[in-house]
Amino acid sequence: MTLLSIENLSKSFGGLMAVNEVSFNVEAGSIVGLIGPNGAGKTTVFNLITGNYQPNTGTVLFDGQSLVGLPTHTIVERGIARTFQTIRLFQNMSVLENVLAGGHCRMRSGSLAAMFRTPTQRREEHESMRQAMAELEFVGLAHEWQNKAKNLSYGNQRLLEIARALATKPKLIVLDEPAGGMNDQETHDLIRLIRSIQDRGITVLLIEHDMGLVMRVCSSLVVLEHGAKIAAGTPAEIQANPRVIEAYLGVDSDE
Amino acid sequence: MLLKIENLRVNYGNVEALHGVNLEVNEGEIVTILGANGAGKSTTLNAISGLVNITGGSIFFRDTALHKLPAHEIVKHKITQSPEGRRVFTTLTVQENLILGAFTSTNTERIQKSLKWIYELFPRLQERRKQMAGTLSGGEQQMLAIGRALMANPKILLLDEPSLGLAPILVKSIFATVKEINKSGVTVILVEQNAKAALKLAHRGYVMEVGNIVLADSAANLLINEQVQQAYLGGGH
Amino acid sequence: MKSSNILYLAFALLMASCPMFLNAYWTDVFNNVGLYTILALSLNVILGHAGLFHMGHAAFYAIGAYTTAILNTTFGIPVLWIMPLAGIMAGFFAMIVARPIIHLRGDYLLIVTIGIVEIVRIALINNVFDITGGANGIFGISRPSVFGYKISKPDQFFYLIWGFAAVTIFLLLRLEHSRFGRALMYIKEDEVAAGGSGINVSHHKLVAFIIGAVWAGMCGTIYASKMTIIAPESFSFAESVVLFTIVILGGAGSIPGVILGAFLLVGLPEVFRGLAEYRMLVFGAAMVLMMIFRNQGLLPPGPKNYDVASLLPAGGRK
Amino acid sequence: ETIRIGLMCPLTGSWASEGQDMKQIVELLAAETNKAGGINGNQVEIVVEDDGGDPRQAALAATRLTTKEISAVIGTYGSSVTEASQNIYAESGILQVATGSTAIRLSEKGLPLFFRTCPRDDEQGMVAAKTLGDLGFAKIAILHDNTSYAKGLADEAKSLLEAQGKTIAFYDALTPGERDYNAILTKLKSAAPDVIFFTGYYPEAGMLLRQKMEMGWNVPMLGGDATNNPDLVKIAGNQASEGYMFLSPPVPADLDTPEAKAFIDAYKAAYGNAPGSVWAVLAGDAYRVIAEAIAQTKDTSSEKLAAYMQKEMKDFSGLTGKISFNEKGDRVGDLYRVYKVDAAGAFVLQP
Amino acid sequence: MEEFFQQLTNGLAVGGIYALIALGYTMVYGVLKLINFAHGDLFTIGAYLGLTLLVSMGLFDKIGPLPAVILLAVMVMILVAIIGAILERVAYRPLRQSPRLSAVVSALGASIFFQNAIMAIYSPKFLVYPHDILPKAAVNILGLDIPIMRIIMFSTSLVLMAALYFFIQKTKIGTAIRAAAIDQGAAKLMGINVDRVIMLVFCIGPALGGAAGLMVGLYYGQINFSMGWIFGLKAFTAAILGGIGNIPGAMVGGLLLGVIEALGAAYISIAWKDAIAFCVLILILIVRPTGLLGERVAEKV
Ligand SMILES: Nc1ncnc2c1ncn2[C@@H]1O[C@H](COP(=O)(O)OP(=O)(O)OP(=O)(O)O)[C@@H](O)[C@H]1O
Ligand SMILES: Nc1ncnc2c1ncn2[C@@H]1O[C@H](COP(=O)(O)OP(=O)(O)OP(=O)(O)O)[C@@H](O)[C@H]1O
Ligand SMILES: [Mg+2]
Ligand SMILES: [Mg+2]
Repeated sequence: MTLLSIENLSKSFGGLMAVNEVSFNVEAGSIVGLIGPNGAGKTTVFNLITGNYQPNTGTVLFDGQSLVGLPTHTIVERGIARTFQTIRLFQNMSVLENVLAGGHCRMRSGSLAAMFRTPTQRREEHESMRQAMAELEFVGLAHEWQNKAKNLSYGNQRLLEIARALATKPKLIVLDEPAGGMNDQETHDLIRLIRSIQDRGITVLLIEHDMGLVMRVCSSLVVLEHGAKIAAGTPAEIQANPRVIEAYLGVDSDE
Repeated sequence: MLLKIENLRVNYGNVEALHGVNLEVNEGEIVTILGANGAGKSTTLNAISGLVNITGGSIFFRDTALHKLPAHEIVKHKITQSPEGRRVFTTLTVQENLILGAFTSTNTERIQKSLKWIYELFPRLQERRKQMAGTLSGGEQQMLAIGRALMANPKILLLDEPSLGLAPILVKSIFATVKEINKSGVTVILVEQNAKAALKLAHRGYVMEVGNIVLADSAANLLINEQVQQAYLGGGH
Repeated sequence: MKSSNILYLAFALLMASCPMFLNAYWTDVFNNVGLYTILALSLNVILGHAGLFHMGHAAFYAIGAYTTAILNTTFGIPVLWIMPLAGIMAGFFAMIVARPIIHLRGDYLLIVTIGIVEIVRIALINNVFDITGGANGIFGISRPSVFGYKISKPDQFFYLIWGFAAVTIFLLLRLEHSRFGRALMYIKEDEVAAGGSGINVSHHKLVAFIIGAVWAGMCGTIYASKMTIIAPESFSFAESVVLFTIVILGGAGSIPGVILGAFLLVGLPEVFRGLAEYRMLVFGAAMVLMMIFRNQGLLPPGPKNYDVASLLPAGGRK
Repeated sequence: ETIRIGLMCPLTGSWASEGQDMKQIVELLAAETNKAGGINGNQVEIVVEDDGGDPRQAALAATRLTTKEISAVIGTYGSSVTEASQNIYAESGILQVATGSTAIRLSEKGLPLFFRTCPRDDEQGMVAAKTLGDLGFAKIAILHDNTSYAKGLADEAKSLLEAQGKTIAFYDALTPGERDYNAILTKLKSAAPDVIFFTGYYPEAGMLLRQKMEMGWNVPMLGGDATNNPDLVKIAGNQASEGYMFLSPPVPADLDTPEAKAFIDAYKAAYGNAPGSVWAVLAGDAYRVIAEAIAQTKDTSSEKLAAYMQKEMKDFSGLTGKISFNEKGDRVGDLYRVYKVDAAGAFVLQP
Repeated sequence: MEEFFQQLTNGLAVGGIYALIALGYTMVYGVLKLINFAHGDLFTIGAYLGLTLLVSMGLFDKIGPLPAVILLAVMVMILVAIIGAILERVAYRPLRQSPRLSAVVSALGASIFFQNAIMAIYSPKFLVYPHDILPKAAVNILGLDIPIMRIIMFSTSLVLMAALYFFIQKTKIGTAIRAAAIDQGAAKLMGINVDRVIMLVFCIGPALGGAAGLMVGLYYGQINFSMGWIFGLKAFTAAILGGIGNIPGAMVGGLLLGVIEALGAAYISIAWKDAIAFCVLILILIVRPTGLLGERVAEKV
């Protein structure tokens, strides 16, 4: 079943076509990688999916419904969560509070319920707390729950972003360079984490320049260059694609 | 000896991040600093650049006590940095960013020459020279940050994770460039997550753990060091 | 009982005993402090929690006060009955004016809110709809009465005002520690990240505005019935600036901070009365100094407590 | 035993200049009383409180004064400011003599302890309408500044003039505190009035006169009593202010009474110049009225003083003419005079 | 129609002054993101210092009006620049790393302090510049009488704006100023002395405010201690209208605000003129959320 379907998506900034007639599908339950040279338009595609930018033309269908024109928070409610290329945590708030932010859209009680602390409201608060701690446990940050986000190491901040995204109970999670700034050991742990996200039935779409990671976790890859799709296929196919090698991978000189 | 750091201590608020770091760099070397997240690598570079206040120890550049100088004076000794998180001037154009890299220089001819060189190094930047830096893609910003640090024709170049966010093909070319400029006489201190590549490039390396230097050796030795292999070279699998 | 609750209780007891050893003047100073505490707390929802640069809070306060004055003087409705209505009117007004401007950033929002308070003041002065009494304002507003007991002396007002303040503090504390309160903090910290985490940013901002306005409007009722006369100049931009200062100086987003801020900002000029024409000079310098020495505000909000002990995994602590 | 008299005035805020003058005059007069042996042998002490020209602060200042065992209070300037304090004094049973609060309603509330030494807006409105009529103007522009006082006067004059069958060619308000009134003058000019009646305060009047001259438009202008301040001429310049007329209670310099003369001399000796604002002088009159009442009744209770002032004080010789009060506490008698500015910038009392 | 053009020139004259004050405002804002509420009071200080110097030195009699005005302007600008620099050092620098609104409160405190200090030093009375020291002549342009002084003031604003724009956009120091505005740490890494740059900005901004104060004193004659509040607020409005931090924007915003006020007064109502101006401002911001010339930088995530 196709979960996310992107068709003829285009976005320009001034005269620059950042994304040019891109189409691809993401099957439910798969892990798909979006790769390409710097400035190819990968992050822009993510921003178009999550409603941070509006496309000039083209459609984004999620679960059969169009996402174009919807505000970001509605898209999150529909079931797409994301992480950011440059980390965007609530830096001065605690790790737990960061994850609670993700749970927000799955809660209902409003300001009046809060003031009068109705039983439903209390139950809901407790439940979201429990879920947040469970997500922290999942990414391995439970012991840091009181710490301020900005005091976490870079790698842990990336994990916290993932926990926050998971707390929105997504069907699809989009990760923008999750391994950026991680060393080999940490990247290795991340691969395991991404696989267990998949095991929870969540579909993953990710951007990554670390080929080791991409080749190991992705079931299929989409390659962009200059805003346009130049290739798609399994990791093995892509790795052997001369065009991709020329534009993106480069020839291995010494390995 | 070009740069000599002795017993360097740095505090963030009440927390000590560096507990007495000793580090030496000889002229013409590429020295790499390895270490896990939060080990204090960036803090060490920032201490050299004068961006963080140091609470103890000394940093000497030849005979100049850098630890007594404010950041903007240190740059005048031709020590530049491509910082973590890129920190490009988001609402200035690409070209303005680059020109600022040569702020301390008054020789316009020289500046133009450097500019040309950077544009040859990163043709993408030339294409985008009038675009605001903040709207560049992540990798493009990284190129800009490196280019900006090179604009001043540094004697010592501090690179904090230069390959972060760059496409594999560019990572290769960046490392090639570093090698090249090092050959032209620039001393380089390189902080990298990609430890293998860094050690292949460097002459010597240091390994940091929670604010201390725990290992110092030639790069070749470090590459085969068991401990380093375990922790940083993905030797576990 | 949590230690913060003990602190609030001690504060409440101390306050309740105040009129016994204060003379009429100081009691009245405390009344003003109380009014400003409530107003500043209502502004704190918008400015302190949601982080919206709002410097026109007096506009909402004015709507409440004028609603009270008009309904009381023309129809003779007892003022305390009007109080909820005054709040609703102010909240309604806030909803109308805030909706189109809620997406403005920082300083642009600041000037627009200044604009709103000025437009309201000018409208009041020009006797809009012929009901505001123009520059003269409205006089002859009756005093409140509680169960047939008329409130007119400073020490009687003291209990009315501080009673309302206590209710306000109680409710706003709960609000702060809820899904809604957290949403505002996320928005303040990073709007893009908040949106990306599924929080409806503009909706929450708008609701923050409305809640703040409702409270300010109810406060307007108390003010109108305490002064018995209201005039446009009491709701000027300068008044908004005082409220703004209380929140920031006290510690944006911190309820105890805002209370302390109100005591200082309203109390200090009274303490400095002996300095006659130099008192505002000293006051200005004091503001700068306090800000320099406590640049996060006097009592900035601390980390919140969450009861997660029971949720921690058994061997979770590494 | 000392007699304590309160003075509530704006020492800070935008009317600080009036308030500081009030304080100077009242303290000067009290010092003279004390030098002459006090009232019935008792020394006088003036307790000053700053009301900042703001109703809320005034309410506090008033509450504070009520705790200071004062026999009576003088003040203050500005009707809405006074109004915020009225109830407080009334509830504490303290005699209040207002000085620069001309709104009609202040004395219509039936407060037995409230008096004022200044005339009311309706009286000035009447005089204004009459003066404008006497001078033969038919097409009149009225400009106020949207303060409670100026608006009140403008409204009053407008309805009286309309009743007289005059044309009101223009009626609007400027924003006080600005510097450039050319836009307003341009608009006024296109209405082509015979005269401008400006009911606001002297700084704006001065600017209007000056900019009117610079525009080369010489329509006559008449002002209300809030323009009676020598600074008007300083602001406008002699040339622009020549011929400007305004209504005002007489200033001491224009009165022949020994009290007025003595006051002028004492003031000059103490502060080096003639007193500026007539409103501050009216505060001096308030002090003198209270002192007289205490001296005559040999009592300091507010009820006794009020009863005396209302019933027995007749044509008491004040610094601004004879003073008596009616049952509402308003000053009686036609107080208003017309002044005209001469070529040298002096205010000349018109016959 | 003639009245319309007359009102237009009235508006431009007032707008020119708003623009001049707004230039200093926007300049300081651009670098520190600080809404400097004390800016209006620096303007007032300029007016008072101008008067003191004028009276005490008797310049106009000694060297004639034009050189006297220029000399006076230079002296006032230097003095106000010094006060501005001290203000920065004392009230703003300690707050550079704290939340933005803390500095705003410090600025409000400084404003109250200045206002009351002026009152204490110079008395609360209105002070008046000597009359007739400047030419009162008017020139006739297209049937409108326009006082020469207005033309001088207007062109001074224009020239200063152009100079400032050139300085900020085209010079090396200007670029350094803009860089320091974005990221002070990164600016240091370029070798920029951030403290000096900010100090410089805090000399230029207040100097412009001081010059505006002197002009208002010379032209309108009457000054008082609280006049900076209204002018400061208008200048802030103007700066926002044009897009805060943007120098031509301050100019455009100032002139536009002046014209809106004049036309609003002329054709709608004088009493409502400020409300009209604010309504127009709000409408413009609803359509263009970053002001007329402010750049709409979509935040890249
Ligand atoms: N808001 C914007 N305004 C102008 N240009 C933009 C904007 N956002 C992105 N761009 C341009 O669009 C192109 C695509 O950017 P994008 O961030 O999508 O690249 P990317 O594929 O994510 O690259 P990287 O791997 O370096 O992160 C880039 O060249 C960038 O300069
Ligand atoms: N501005 C700051 N405030 C407080 N603590 C900080 C700050 N910057 C760094 N730290 C702390 O200092 C320690 C060293 O950080 P540093 O950034 O130097 O590490 P690093 O080795 O560069 O790590 P990374 O690989 O993640 O870049 C860490 O514990 C970090 O949390
Ligand atoms: Mg990207
Ligand atoms: Mg680092």
